[in-house]
Amino acid sequence: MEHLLQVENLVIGFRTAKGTSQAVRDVSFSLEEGETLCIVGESGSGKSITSLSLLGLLPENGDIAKGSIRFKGEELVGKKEEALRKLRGNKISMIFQEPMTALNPVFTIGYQLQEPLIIHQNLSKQEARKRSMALLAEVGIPNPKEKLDQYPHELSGGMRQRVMIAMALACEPSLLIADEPTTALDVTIQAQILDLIDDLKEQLGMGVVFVTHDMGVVAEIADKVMVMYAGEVVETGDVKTIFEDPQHPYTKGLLAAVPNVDDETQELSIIPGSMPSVDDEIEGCRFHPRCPFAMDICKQKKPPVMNVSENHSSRCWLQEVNNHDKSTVTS
Amino acid sequence: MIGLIIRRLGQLVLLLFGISFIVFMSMHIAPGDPATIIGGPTASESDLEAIRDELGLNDPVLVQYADYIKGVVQGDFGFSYQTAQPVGEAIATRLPNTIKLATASMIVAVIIGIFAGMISAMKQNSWLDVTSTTFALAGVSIPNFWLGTMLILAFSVNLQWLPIGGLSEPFYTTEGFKQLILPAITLGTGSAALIARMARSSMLEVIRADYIRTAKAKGVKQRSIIWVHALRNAMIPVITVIGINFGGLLGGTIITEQVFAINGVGRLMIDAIASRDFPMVQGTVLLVAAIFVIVNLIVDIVYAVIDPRISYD
Amino acid sequence: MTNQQSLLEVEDLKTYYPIKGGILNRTKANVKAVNDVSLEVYEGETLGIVGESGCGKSTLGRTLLGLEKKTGGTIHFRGEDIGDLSEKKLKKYKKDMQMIFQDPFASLNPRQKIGNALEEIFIIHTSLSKSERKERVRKLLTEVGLKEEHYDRFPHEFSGGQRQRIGIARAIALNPSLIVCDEAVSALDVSVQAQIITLLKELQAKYHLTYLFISHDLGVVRHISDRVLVMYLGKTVELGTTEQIYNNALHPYTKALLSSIPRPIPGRKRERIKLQGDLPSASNYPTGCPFHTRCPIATAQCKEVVPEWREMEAGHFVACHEI
Amino acid sequence: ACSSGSDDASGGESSSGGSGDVPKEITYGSTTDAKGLSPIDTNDSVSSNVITQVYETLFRLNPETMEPEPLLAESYETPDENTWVIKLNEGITFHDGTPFNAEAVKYTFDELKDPERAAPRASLLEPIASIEVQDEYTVVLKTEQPYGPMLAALSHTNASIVSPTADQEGDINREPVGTGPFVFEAWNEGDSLSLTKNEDYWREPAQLEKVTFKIVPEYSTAISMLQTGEIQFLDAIPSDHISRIESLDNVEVQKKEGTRVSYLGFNMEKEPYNELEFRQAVAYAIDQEAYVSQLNGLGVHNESIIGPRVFGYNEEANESAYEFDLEKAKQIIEENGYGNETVTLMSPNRDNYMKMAEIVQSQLTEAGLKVEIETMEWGAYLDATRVGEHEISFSGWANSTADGSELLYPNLHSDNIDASNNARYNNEEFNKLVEESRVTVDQEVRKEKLHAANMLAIEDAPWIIMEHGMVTAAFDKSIKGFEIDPTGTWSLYRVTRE
Amino acid sequence: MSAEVVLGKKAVAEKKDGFFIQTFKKLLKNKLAVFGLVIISLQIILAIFAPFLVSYGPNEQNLALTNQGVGTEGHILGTDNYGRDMWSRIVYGARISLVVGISTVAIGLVGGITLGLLAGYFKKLDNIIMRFMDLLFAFPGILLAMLIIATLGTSLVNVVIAISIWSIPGFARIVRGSVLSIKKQEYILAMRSIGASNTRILLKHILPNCTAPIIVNATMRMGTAILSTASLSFLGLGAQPPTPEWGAMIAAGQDFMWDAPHIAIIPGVAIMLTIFAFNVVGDGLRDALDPNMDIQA
Ligand SMILES: Nc1ncnc2c1ncn2[C@@H]1O[C@H](COP(=O)(O)OP(=O)(O)OP(=O)(O)O)[C@@H](O)[C@H]1O
Ligand SMILES: Nc1ncnc2c1ncn2[C@@H]1O[C@H](COP(=O)(O)OP(=O)(O)OP(=O)(O)O)[C@@H](O)[C@H]1O
Ligand SMILES: [Mg+2]
Ligand SMILES: [Mg+2]
Repeated sequence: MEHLLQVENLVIGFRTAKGTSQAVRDVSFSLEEGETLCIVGESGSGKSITSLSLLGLLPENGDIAKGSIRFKGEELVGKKEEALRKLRGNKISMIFQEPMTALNPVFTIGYQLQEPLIIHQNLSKQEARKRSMALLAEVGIPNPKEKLDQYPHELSGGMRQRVMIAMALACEPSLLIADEPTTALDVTIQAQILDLIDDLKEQLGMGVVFVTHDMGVVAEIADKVMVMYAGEVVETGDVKTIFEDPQHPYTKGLLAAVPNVDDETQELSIIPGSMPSVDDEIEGCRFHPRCPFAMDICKQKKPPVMNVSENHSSRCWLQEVNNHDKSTVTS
Repeated sequence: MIGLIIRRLGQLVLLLFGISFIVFMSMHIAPGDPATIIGGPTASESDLEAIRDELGLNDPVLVQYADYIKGVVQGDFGFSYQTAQPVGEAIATRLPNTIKLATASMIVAVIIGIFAGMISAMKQNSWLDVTSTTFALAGVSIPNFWLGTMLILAFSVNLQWLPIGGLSEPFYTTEGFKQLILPAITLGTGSAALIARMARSSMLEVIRADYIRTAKAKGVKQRSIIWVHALRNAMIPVITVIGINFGGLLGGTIITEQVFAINGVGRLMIDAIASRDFPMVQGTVLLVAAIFVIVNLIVDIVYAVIDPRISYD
Repeated sequence: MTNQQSLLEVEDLKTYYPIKGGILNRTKANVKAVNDVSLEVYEGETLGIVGESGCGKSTLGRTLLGLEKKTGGTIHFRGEDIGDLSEKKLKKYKKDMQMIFQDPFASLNPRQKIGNALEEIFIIHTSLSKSERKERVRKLLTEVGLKEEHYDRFPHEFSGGQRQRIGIARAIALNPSLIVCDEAVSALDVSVQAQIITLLKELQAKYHLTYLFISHDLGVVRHISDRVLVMYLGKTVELGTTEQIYNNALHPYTKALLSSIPRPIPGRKRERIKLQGDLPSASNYPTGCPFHTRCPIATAQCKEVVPEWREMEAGHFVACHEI
Repeated sequence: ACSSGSDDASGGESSSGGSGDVPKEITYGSTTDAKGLSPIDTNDSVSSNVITQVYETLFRLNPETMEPEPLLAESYETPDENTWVIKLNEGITFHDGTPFNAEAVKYTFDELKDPERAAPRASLLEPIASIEVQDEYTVVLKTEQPYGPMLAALSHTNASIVSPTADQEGDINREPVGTGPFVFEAWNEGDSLSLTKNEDYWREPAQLEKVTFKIVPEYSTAISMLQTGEIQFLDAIPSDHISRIESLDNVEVQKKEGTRVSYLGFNMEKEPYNELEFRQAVAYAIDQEAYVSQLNGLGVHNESIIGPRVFGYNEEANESAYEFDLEKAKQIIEENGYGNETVTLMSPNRDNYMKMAEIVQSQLTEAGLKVEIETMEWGAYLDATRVGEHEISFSGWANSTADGSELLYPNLHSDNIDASNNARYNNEEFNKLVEESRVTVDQEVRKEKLHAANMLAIEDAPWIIMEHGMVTAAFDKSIKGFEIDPTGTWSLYRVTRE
Repeated sequence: MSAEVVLGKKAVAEKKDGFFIQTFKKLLKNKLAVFGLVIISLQIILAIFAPFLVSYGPNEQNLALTNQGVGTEGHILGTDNYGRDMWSRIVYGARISLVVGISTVAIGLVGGITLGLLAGYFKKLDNIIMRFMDLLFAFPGILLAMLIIATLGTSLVNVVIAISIWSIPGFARIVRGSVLSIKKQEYILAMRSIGASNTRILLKHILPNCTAPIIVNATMRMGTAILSTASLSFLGLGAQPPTPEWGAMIAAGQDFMWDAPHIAIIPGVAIMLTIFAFNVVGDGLRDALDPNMDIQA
């Protein structure tokens, strides 16, 4: 079966003043049409870099060192810039975190909205303008006609993010990548935006890769979840499994550390320490210095990705123990 | 915008007032009596006294200043001590040359500067960047008068391609255009270099901005990313540099006019300072300051045109 | 929460920022960042302040500490009017009121070693000798879970959580009674955020501290606060115990806010109260109830009349016509 | 309204031209602009250069002999020592049609002397008590005392005769009206000035149709323009540029001994400069020859104050000057302890003065003095030396009348302390000799008196002569018939282009 | 007990360097900047050891051996129009040019920093100070220098004063700009919240954090200052002869462009190299101080 998106063993390296560092280590995942994959993890875990690599938009000093990214079966790694450019904003679109800075301050909303239409669909200026007006209306912006001639700074954060979304959806892409699109917004506005993305996904049947560190958001929109820690995927599974039956100690810790609005008596649990930086080389499992269950093997050998069940995997030695237990029980 | 213009023009008046006062006082404190210069070595003390009387130099300085300001308010900038020509008229005949020179060099500076800076930024750390940086730095390091003389020797004397002196012909004629080339390059080089450096660093900053990534994500072509999305943003700090630099450029006209025998305000000004021609010094300094302020006002307006976030109301 | 002793009493507090413009650069209008706020803070409690970006939470905090000039109203600290004290007299109270900032990196001078930064507090407020000061700093560092050898390090050598610990050390250095935590954990990753919240709670218990806990994260606020104040566009809209606010919110804005929080429970169908539109900007302040432009139950009256600040039940205040 | 550079450029390339189709025009490059164009109201050499082409004087100095000979005057006689009866040429008109006559002469001279007008060269005619019109073409000048340099004074450019009508009705400082071979056309201040041929000249009209004065502040730029043919003529060549000019194929250089003298002057009112021994030490320490050798042939080594081309010169003066003798200088300096104090050499920052200052500083240092240089802008320098702020200064005197009295009286006579006697030299005996040279009409007697005064001053050494100048001009080879005279003035009347 | 875990040994060892050493290390990665540093160091060596490096005094004339070209025996760089040894003059000139550069920048800095700090920090002073700076700014530099020198007289000291005054507004603007942005930083608010006085905040917290733009600008200004002395000398307002100041040397050599071009070209090259050096070092510093540039190309 051909996946909408299939990423295999992706390794991304950065050239820095201190040498090369690996920001993303051996990441694999896949996504189907109409499905939402949430990538979660703390700051610096490699979420953005992973998502940027899908479009070939890594910073100048970053490179895909290994691995493959296939979009509808077509290999994107190593593809010519010009070929990638034709995909961008057309078949694959992206929304960024900061609606303040992601729009060019010196061009009107209209100009920026029309750009992908003119580039990819060869629309004339008038057609593009008409279409962008419709797009603005679609994302729930009142007075779209007037807004077209305004500049980004004249719009509120929520409006700007809607413009970004309209822009990303202009050419009705099959894959939408959203990198923390609501982090900078207030909760009431965030709720509106999340609803909007969800509605549009349904309408267009897109696959969505959604990057966030907010477990609440994940629970709300995800079909599948991928948890990242220090450049690695530590656990993947569908949303229910991850929330109800997390396997990796990190995932568990993360969930327990989120203060719950509805639970007055909750005791926050603590993951001691903080995340290592990308270029810290750690023997064995990258999480072991902070892991309450760390065993000897964790300090020496890097755990492989282990399947917990179909569509649920965890990169943890505990899994071996569990599996072993399970197998002994069943057999 | 109109508010800005009115406010700035109001400030200009105050500024000119301040400048005129400083200049007036410093010229009077400065050693060198205009009368001795007019009278020359042979004049007797009574000759000098007659000259001073005629020029009103025997009044108390503040009275002289008040008289001067009274005149200025009525549009009378006084008469040259040296040639008795009305200052306004003397400046008016020279101003076009200076404006021609300053404008042409600014154009040279802006075109070369932005182009070199952009190329440097786009090919950061390549040989193109190093070469262009080196040239830019050489540009700021060469004394104007030296460059001017060298250009004359090379292009006028040896190659005989371009004429040397003056800006007598209108700039739109071939001859007038040719006359402008060398002085404009001489004067523009320093500013070109500064603009190039500013353009480079501002461009480097801009191409790392989020909105450039957004443009890429939309599939915009590399060329339009640079010349459309990045350039306009990168121009914003460059424009300030242009404005500030204009002062230096005006100062540079003094030397360039000297080297290229251009009859401009700069030369009028040094001659006036040298001969303690007070009214002429006042007039030229005020004019230059006014031009500087007005150019900066224009810069601010252009600023607002380029950057919609800026509004002056 | 009986026999509560009032630490801070605020009445009709106003803080406006001028918007300048026009030909003469005169003040054209005011941003009413804090507009007629009255409240009481009790000793030893944690008062959470929530509300959306720009609603004036930080301004309120800063005004209480005297870091921002108030435009009107009164502030009493332990019964004494401190609102109009001169810079000099205020110094005495400044010792008693401290602040922890949102961005742990931005709130540290990048060119100053941590030890020196902490020592500076004692230089300003005490006449301790150098070695005594050093001793105090060492103790502080251990107190907030850092090590003595961190003394000679620069801020960039610390992780975000560690930096926030330094910020806390600075705040507790002079044994204050009140600490304003302005988004003190918002910039931290959840795992670290939990560490800091736990630390704050420990310190509160140990030193009987009073916190004004400013945050837009309602989960965190619920977790740490005794009482919660909800603000909207510079106005207080609702105040009550955590219990009252989270389980029995009265104001439509509070309700909407609470319903908008994504819950980490997959598959739960949300009954979200949808608000229309965005926050109006503070400079074109709406007449009447500031919330009426987005309020699902607004009436004609709301457009005209500013609702009163009423106590609905013991300790539960709200400003709304429709309740 | 001025000549375009390109026309001249094509015309100026004499190397390429064999056609003989050279325009009858000439462009002169001047480093500064004229201050004005009226002989009564100006006093600078650039103005003089224009005035000489447009106006004429009653007498003029013969460029060869430097003897005055009649120009607008036809003849003169001196019935007594205090009366000069001057007969004028008839039938001459000013460019504006006003007839040239005794009235015009009287008008001009009265204006020049009028304190109201404050003419800068009023001193030229100061000894004249009255100017009378005897008849249409005869003027009588009366003096109270005999005035020896009268004819030299009347030959001075600033004694040129102006059209009374033009002066009364217009501004001859901007639009000059004289009787000369060229008529003023236009003045584009700071840029250029043009004259055209006077078709109705009283003698044979000039050959040139048009003369342009172009202002080129940088001399090296001017040379480049001479080389490319944008200008055809330059004068007062700085010594540092002469070799470049001489290397140009299309240019001819004219050099002549001139009347200009450059000197080192002491402030005779300050210690230790008022001590003869100090001055002698300096005189011995300076090697003028070494200095002059740096001028590339553009200076004459002669240590007489009155130069060889000036009336009153006698070879003996040069020979009697203190000769370069480093040992003697060192000895005097050592004996008197002059080396302990710092001596400041004040120099204007132009012409050759800086060069003098630098070389003299080095030579005096060699002799054991501590020496500093203070260069000044011209205006500040004039002020400082006039009031005697200086210790030692470098200066020069152009002597446009080529008469020794016109050198010694203003510069070294005690009457002129606080004015032009910057050395503040005050010597009774010297004063007397100079006065006698002025009030004697007999030229031979005058010569003797001047020589005696000269010898006295050389001995006393208020001045130490650095050089006597050369007058120079460089012009395109197509220019013929050009003659510069020792005072540095030149007339384009007889110049042609071929 | 908790956070230390992750900061492995390696990380600690690496981050030991202080801010300046780190910056310097980054600077050393920039080839052009290293070239500039080498030139500046050489210049400093020349300046310090001048007497040991020459066989003639800088003002020692030899009128019999003038205008000798480069490579003449005994005079590597030839002689000038007074027969003075060019090498000696260049070496001694390094002293003067360095002192001129450093002292003008120093004076300009002191003035500019003071005014900039005050203007940026105290709203009330801002307008007054900055309008005054505008006034200075509106004078073209050369003109301002000419006026000052006309008033004070021609001397190297006055040239230094003139150029210093002229560089004050530039520094003031830069400092004010940084102060305005630093003032908004939270750590300043934090200082205020612990009751620190304005003086303490200005001098201990704001000033040290404006150093980056100040250093960058100062290095570049150094070049401009040396160049300005050259221009002033050209207009006859520079150093007094026979001072071997480079600017004065080119200006004087200008007259010999035809006969002995080396007299003007050698000091010209010296000036160019110096300005070039200061500028590339300034550029390099700017990059080294810019956190965005932490990556290698
Ligand atoms: N241009 C770059 N050069 C070097 N390292 C980089 C660069 N960009 C990112 N990194 C490093 O890669 C790692 C992953 O970064 P990434 O932006 O993907 O994190 P993230 O999970 O998106 O975090 P956040 O939640 O803060 O957005 C980080 O440790 C970061 O330091
Ligand atoms: N220094 C200032 N000058 C002018 N306006 C200001 C200033 N500081 C804050 N404001 C305005 O006052 C209002 C309240 O700001 P404040 O920072 O108190 O909000 P907040 O609730 O803390 O928001 P956030 O959650 O974004 O921190 C906002 O509209 C803001 O734009
Ligand atoms: Mg990210
Ligand atoms: Mg806030």
